[in-house]
Amino acid sequence: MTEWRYLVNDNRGTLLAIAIFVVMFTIYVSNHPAGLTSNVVTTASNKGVLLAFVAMAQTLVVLTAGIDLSVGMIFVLTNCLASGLVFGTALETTIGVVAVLGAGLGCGALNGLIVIYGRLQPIVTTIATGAVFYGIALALRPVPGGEVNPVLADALTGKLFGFFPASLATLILVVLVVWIPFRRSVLGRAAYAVGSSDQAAYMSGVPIKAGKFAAYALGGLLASIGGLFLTFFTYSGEASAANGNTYTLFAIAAVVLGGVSLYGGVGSAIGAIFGALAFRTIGDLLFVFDLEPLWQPLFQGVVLFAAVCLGSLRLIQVRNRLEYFR
Amino acid sequence: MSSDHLSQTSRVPMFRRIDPAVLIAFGCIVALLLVGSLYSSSFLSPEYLLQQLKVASFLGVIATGMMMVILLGHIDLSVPWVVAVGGMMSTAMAAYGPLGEALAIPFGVLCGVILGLVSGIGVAYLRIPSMIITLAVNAVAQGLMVVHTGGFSPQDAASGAMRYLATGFIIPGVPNAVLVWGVVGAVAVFVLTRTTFGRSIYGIGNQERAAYLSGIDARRAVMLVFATAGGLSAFGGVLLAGYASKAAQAMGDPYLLPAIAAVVLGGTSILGGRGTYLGTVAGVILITLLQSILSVMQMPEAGRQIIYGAVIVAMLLLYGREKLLR
Amino acid sequence: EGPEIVAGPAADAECFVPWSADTKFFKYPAKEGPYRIALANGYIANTWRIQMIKTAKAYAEQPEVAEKLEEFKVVSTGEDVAAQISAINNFIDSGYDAIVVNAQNPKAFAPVIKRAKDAGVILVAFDNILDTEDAINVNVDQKGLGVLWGEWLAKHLPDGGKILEVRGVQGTSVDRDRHEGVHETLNATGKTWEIVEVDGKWDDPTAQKVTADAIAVHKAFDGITAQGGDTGIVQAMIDAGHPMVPFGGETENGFRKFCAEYSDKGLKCSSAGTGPAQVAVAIKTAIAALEGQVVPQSVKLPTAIVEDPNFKEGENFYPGQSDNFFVGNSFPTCGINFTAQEIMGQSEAND
Amino acid sequence: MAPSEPLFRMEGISKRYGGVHALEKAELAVEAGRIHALLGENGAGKSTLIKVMSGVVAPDEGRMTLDGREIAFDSPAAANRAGIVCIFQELSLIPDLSVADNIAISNPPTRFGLIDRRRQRRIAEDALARAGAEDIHPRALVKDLPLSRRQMVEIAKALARDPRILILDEATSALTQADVTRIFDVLKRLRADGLALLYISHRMHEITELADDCTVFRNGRNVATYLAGTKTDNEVVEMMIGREYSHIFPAKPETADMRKPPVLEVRNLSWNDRVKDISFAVRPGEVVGLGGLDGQGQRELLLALFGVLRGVTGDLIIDGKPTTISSPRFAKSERVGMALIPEDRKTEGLMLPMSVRDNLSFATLDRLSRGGIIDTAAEHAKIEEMIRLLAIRTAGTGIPVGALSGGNQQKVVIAKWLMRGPRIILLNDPTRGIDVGTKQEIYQLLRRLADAGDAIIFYSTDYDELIGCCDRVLVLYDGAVKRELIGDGITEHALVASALNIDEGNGGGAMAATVAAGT
Ligand SMILES: Nc1ncnc2c1ncn2[C@@H]1O[C@H](COP(=O)(O)OP(=O)(O)OP(=O)(O)O)[C@@H](O)[C@H]1O
Ligand SMILES: Nc1ncnc2c1ncn2[C@@H]1O[C@H](COP(=O)(O)OP(=O)(O)OP(=O)(O)O)[C@@H](O)[C@H]1O
Ligand SMILES: [Mg+2]
Ligand SMILES: [Mg+2]
Repeated sequence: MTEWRYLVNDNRGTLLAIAIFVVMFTIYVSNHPAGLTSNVVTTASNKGVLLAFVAMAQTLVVLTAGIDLSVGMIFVLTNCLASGLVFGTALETTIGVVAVLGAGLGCGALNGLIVIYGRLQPIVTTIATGAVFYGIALALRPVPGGEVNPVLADALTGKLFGFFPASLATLILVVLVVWIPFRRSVLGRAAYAVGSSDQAAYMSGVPIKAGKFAAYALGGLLASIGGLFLTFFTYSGEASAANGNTYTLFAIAAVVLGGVSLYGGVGSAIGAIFGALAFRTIGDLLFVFDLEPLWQPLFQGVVLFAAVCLGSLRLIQVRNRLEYFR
Repeated sequence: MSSDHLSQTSRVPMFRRIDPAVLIAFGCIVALLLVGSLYSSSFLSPEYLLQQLKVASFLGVIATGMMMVILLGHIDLSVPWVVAVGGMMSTAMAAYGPLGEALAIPFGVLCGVILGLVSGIGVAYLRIPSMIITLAVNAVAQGLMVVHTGGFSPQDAASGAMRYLATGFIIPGVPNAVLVWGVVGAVAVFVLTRTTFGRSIYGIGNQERAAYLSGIDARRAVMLVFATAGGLSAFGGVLLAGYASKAAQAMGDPYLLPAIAAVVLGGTSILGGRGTYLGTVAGVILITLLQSILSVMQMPEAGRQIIYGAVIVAMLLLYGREKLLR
Repeated sequence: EGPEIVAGPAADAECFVPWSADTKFFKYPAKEGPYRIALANGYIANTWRIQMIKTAKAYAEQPEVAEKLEEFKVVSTGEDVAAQISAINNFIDSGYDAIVVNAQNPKAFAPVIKRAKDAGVILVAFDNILDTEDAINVNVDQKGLGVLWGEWLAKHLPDGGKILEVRGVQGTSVDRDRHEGVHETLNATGKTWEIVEVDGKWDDPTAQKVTADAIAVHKAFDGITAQGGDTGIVQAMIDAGHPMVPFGGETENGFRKFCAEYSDKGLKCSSAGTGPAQVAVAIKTAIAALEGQVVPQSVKLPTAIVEDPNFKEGENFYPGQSDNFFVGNSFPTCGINFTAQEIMGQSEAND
Repeated sequence: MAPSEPLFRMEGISKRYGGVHALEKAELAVEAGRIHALLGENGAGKSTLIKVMSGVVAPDEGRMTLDGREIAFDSPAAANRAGIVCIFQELSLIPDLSVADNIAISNPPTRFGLIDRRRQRRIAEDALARAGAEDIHPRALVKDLPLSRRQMVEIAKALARDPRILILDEATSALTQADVTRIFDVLKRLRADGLALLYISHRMHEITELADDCTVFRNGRNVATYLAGTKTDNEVVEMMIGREYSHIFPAKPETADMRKPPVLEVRNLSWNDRVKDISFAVRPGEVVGLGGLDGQGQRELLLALFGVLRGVTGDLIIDGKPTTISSPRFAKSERVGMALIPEDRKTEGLMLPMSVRDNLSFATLDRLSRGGIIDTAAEHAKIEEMIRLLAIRTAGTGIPVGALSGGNQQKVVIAKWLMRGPRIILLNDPTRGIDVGTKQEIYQLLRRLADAGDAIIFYSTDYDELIGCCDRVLVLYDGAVKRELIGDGITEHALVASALNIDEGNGGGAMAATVAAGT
């Protein structure tokens, strides 16, 4: 019984994110002209999964009490790279995929190295490296274009067994292969520990550097999975700074909606995934409600604002004002 | 021993030692100009330098607000659209006859203050992380401006006063914009160093809990800082509108990341509690020069981004890195 | 599935001008009206897009158009291509008859185009068009604009000279096409041109800033060409006391105001572009296609050009109005005759 | 033959911070199977020495040997591997992780490369049991535990590493007597098992009870090493402070003046099940102690008085007038005149990176400014005055307060509030981790303030302090006042008995007045 209470307590943020998502998605689907069809779910899933990958990437870094303002640019860079590498024969395609993932890992690792050994603040470091990544993307792809292995792309953006979104399946697979092992590993724990209190972590002999490095590098990897997926989704690459910044900011929103603390040490990528899906559903609501076109951005802003304020409800319970100030 | 310490304390330095970060930033400015002058001697011409100073003053005003927020240990991501709101609302007001002309500037700033206040209430009273509430406010502000442009009087010409403030000359040779920045900066320095409000900002940035227990109304102070930052962003927008003679939606976009980078390059700790305004001045000039020199040197956009990012990282590494635990 | 490829000419040959001699013509199976048409817009927060959306709504509300439409829905998805693709997918799944799109990225829509084709939904792209033969493109000759500006400069500077080229957002095809048009034209003259490129991002403040920088460093230019942000550029010239020189630029109202005002000081302008009203042409094309009329796969839009000394107050620019809107807002050959003022100027409504 | 080599030896260890010699050619030898106490006033170098020993700080010079072999550590982890485990003065627990995660943090059990949570749970339960803290749930998050429980977790965590040398740097400073007793049993058992223990504490009676060997530090050097029990307390203290040492507690006035009306009166104060129906009154000149086991509602009571808690019920009467205090800001105002010396100076009392000056004047800025503009001359004068009054040792007012020793930091917290001249002073365990000399100064200061007419409420986890300083003591148990002890009735026995909620049957607290609990 108490065990159960601890379980809920440990995952409160995630559970709240799931609840928000379920409510929003229910509103969306029940108002959708086509209803809950496998097409509608696949469309929603394809779009949501893209952000979910980037949000997962952001989560890893945020857990260490850092922030990665370059995730969006890694996403864009790997998109450009994939549009030039991931096609041809099965072997060529495979090599391309590996190269793209490696590039993402490398970008994340670079961030990690600068933050850890350069001892710079993550926020400025990643603003700067973000500019570098974008520059490289632009050099690779001065105008939109490129191609991608259509068989692979269709398979991953289509449906499994005729009804289950393949993108969702990929997301679940990535969670199982990347997130869960990380969460359970010594490095993952180190990442949480540093985020919660780096001083205490150091004193406790936690492998701080390795933990942080793993978080940044895997963050880069996850962002590149996102970039790869964008390529599958769009059959092309585009060095769009606006797109990169959009994803960076959306990922932060998703992470917060997902119950991950920006102060580090608290939260889970699962929460962030549902945060991302919920955030995407805000945009989808435009589709089912007949809003004046020029009022749509305001509507989205207000819904985001409301969702963000939702977390403050817990303040009502606060009895000790010191809890306001962490 | 005790007489010893007394003699020391009675010599309280009126001027604190200049932060090494500030010296390095100014050093970098000189270095940049020298590099630029290798390309063209015009980089050392008074016209060019004044032009840079004038352009820097817009970023300077915006970065002043950003610095105060960062001193609290928070961040303001609502800069892009609050700047736009400042520009667009002041020009809109300017359309309403002579009274409108007179009220244009205060009204634009007031709109920024209101948006800042909303962020501030979210951060201070609802305890929403600043990163996410300001993102939401930015989205709402964008929505409002889209509605405004589409549905209401799209008058967007700056009033004469705005033009004069941004481009005129009271002192021959010194653009008014620079004077305006000078005044804003002087007030900021005074507030930060000589007033209880300024002391509270540093105190809260270092340890909000302790500040609260010291009987400071910490939450009100935080709210006011965000309101001030909103007002300054909007004022930056007013100046920009004066500079360009008109307001446009995207006018604030290029100011968010540079404002953060400038503040941090100036030695202000992104974690709050530490930093001097002189540093911010140096950071603003540095960023402005860097962007301008890269642009004028005809570097392709891709190379420009890469160099921009690399220079920021290199400079931060120069500053000496954060203290190690050991 | 899909349209029948037929021989031209198009039903409304004056309006539906084929892009080139080898442009295909489509004849879709005629559908029973009224139709459900959707507009999938991407980015919204700039004047051009806002004007475009208002024009689209205004066009759809015109009686002769409205009677053919059961529903006209607009969704703006922001800068994210994936969201726009999803929106189109949603429109397809919800059974819309035609979808008009201003694409965030010309290459990204291949899978959606295929889905639309399979579902018998007509896709019409405008402004930022789609790189495909399977959808209808309402096309602006971006490179042609560059050529036009290049020729204008070459005409006014017969001996070549130093040109400031203020580009748009790098990484987009519009920027590249216009840029290439200018360069190819100038190079073809055989004269000596020194071209200084800066990035104005189609945005007045940015363009103004980079122009001011360029003037401070390079002192003087003999001619200027810009893809946007032109009002800011002239402003920067005024602020820096730069002499007025020939200028090839876009159609912003503010720019044209300056062109008229400073013509005698040497600001000889060519102001050309295609206004946001092209959305109306796209909708018109979609309706025609749904009705089973013959339409070209690629429609060539006329360019609205005004050149010095033809700037006329109240006709092709409006001194009392905002600087920001794009003046060319009518396509008489298509029967689309909104003035920008009608769409954006609310002065009558507000007073 | 030379006597057998000790288990661990440090020779000629020096460490400088800027101009400060934290350690200067310090020596230490530690034997297996013995408890070795380190004594010394604040800033003597004890913490620095054990930081060197446990790999947190790299020494400038000197050598260390373990089992006769020379060693050097480049991180705490390396020291851990060599069997040296330290419980630091600042807790090294990770707040957002569970107790079990924390206990297994440095060496979690793994299976297939992933952490085996079931085994980790068993290890944690085991360690908690060995530390005598079975009441702590292994899944609880550390941040949800009160300080005393966290310290128990810290000890369990150290035990889980099977150390050869266990170092406790003021590890008991936050613990109550009951916990300390349990810990002592554990430590004695470990000694019997052949571990070497190094024990730092400012509480003399703990050292008397526990230590086999003692080394006294002063100014970064070890000035004496002796067998426990061979010196009197007075001799030891004199070695520590390098001067004569007399009475530690100031004399109490015979009786507090009961005729004066109370400054502060509390009636039926309750909050959230943590504070239950508490009533009492404090007169000017009185020092009222709060006693009891740690975490019985004493902190909450102080916070409730200071306006920090929401939803407090009951009446608060200041100067005979009912008053509602809803914020520290109001609490410190002229109308109330209250000050709170908070529990944790690092997060609640000070802004460590800010200067001594800024910290000292922070709570008084409203008085030192006009129209929001600070009168710097007045500020300086006031700061100088406070530094002199409390004899704060600092190299200048411009240096960060974090650079002061803990004792001096604590003085800054107190000075910061005294600067306002409060009438009601609440103190939350103000002498934790403070050396004897400083403590004595604080006691005297409190008495002087009381004599000058201030009302003082003083919570302490140290019974000696309550006995030595207070005119009355309210002993709290489970959020309610269990007993009120007055004057000579404040004895260790009475304090312990009522704290443990043992019925007072067999004498000891003859003068104790029993207050019905929870009425
Ligand atoms: N990181 C540091 N930077 C500067 N000075 C330091 C540092 N660490 C220790 N010192 C100085 O070294 C001296 C010894 O400090 P240390 O913490 O070892 O004392 P201590 O004996 O543990 O005192 P306490 O009883 O207060 O814990 C002090 O004077 C302190 O100012
Ligand atoms: N930045 C610094 N500059 C100078 N001295 C420092 C600095 N940081 C810490 N110290 C010194 O380091 C020593 C260890 O710090 P710590 O926080 O353990 O204080 P402490 O004196 O041991 O506390 P306590 O009095 O509670 O025992 C302190 O004596 C302090 O003087
Ligand atoms: Mg110590
Ligand atoms: Mg100490």
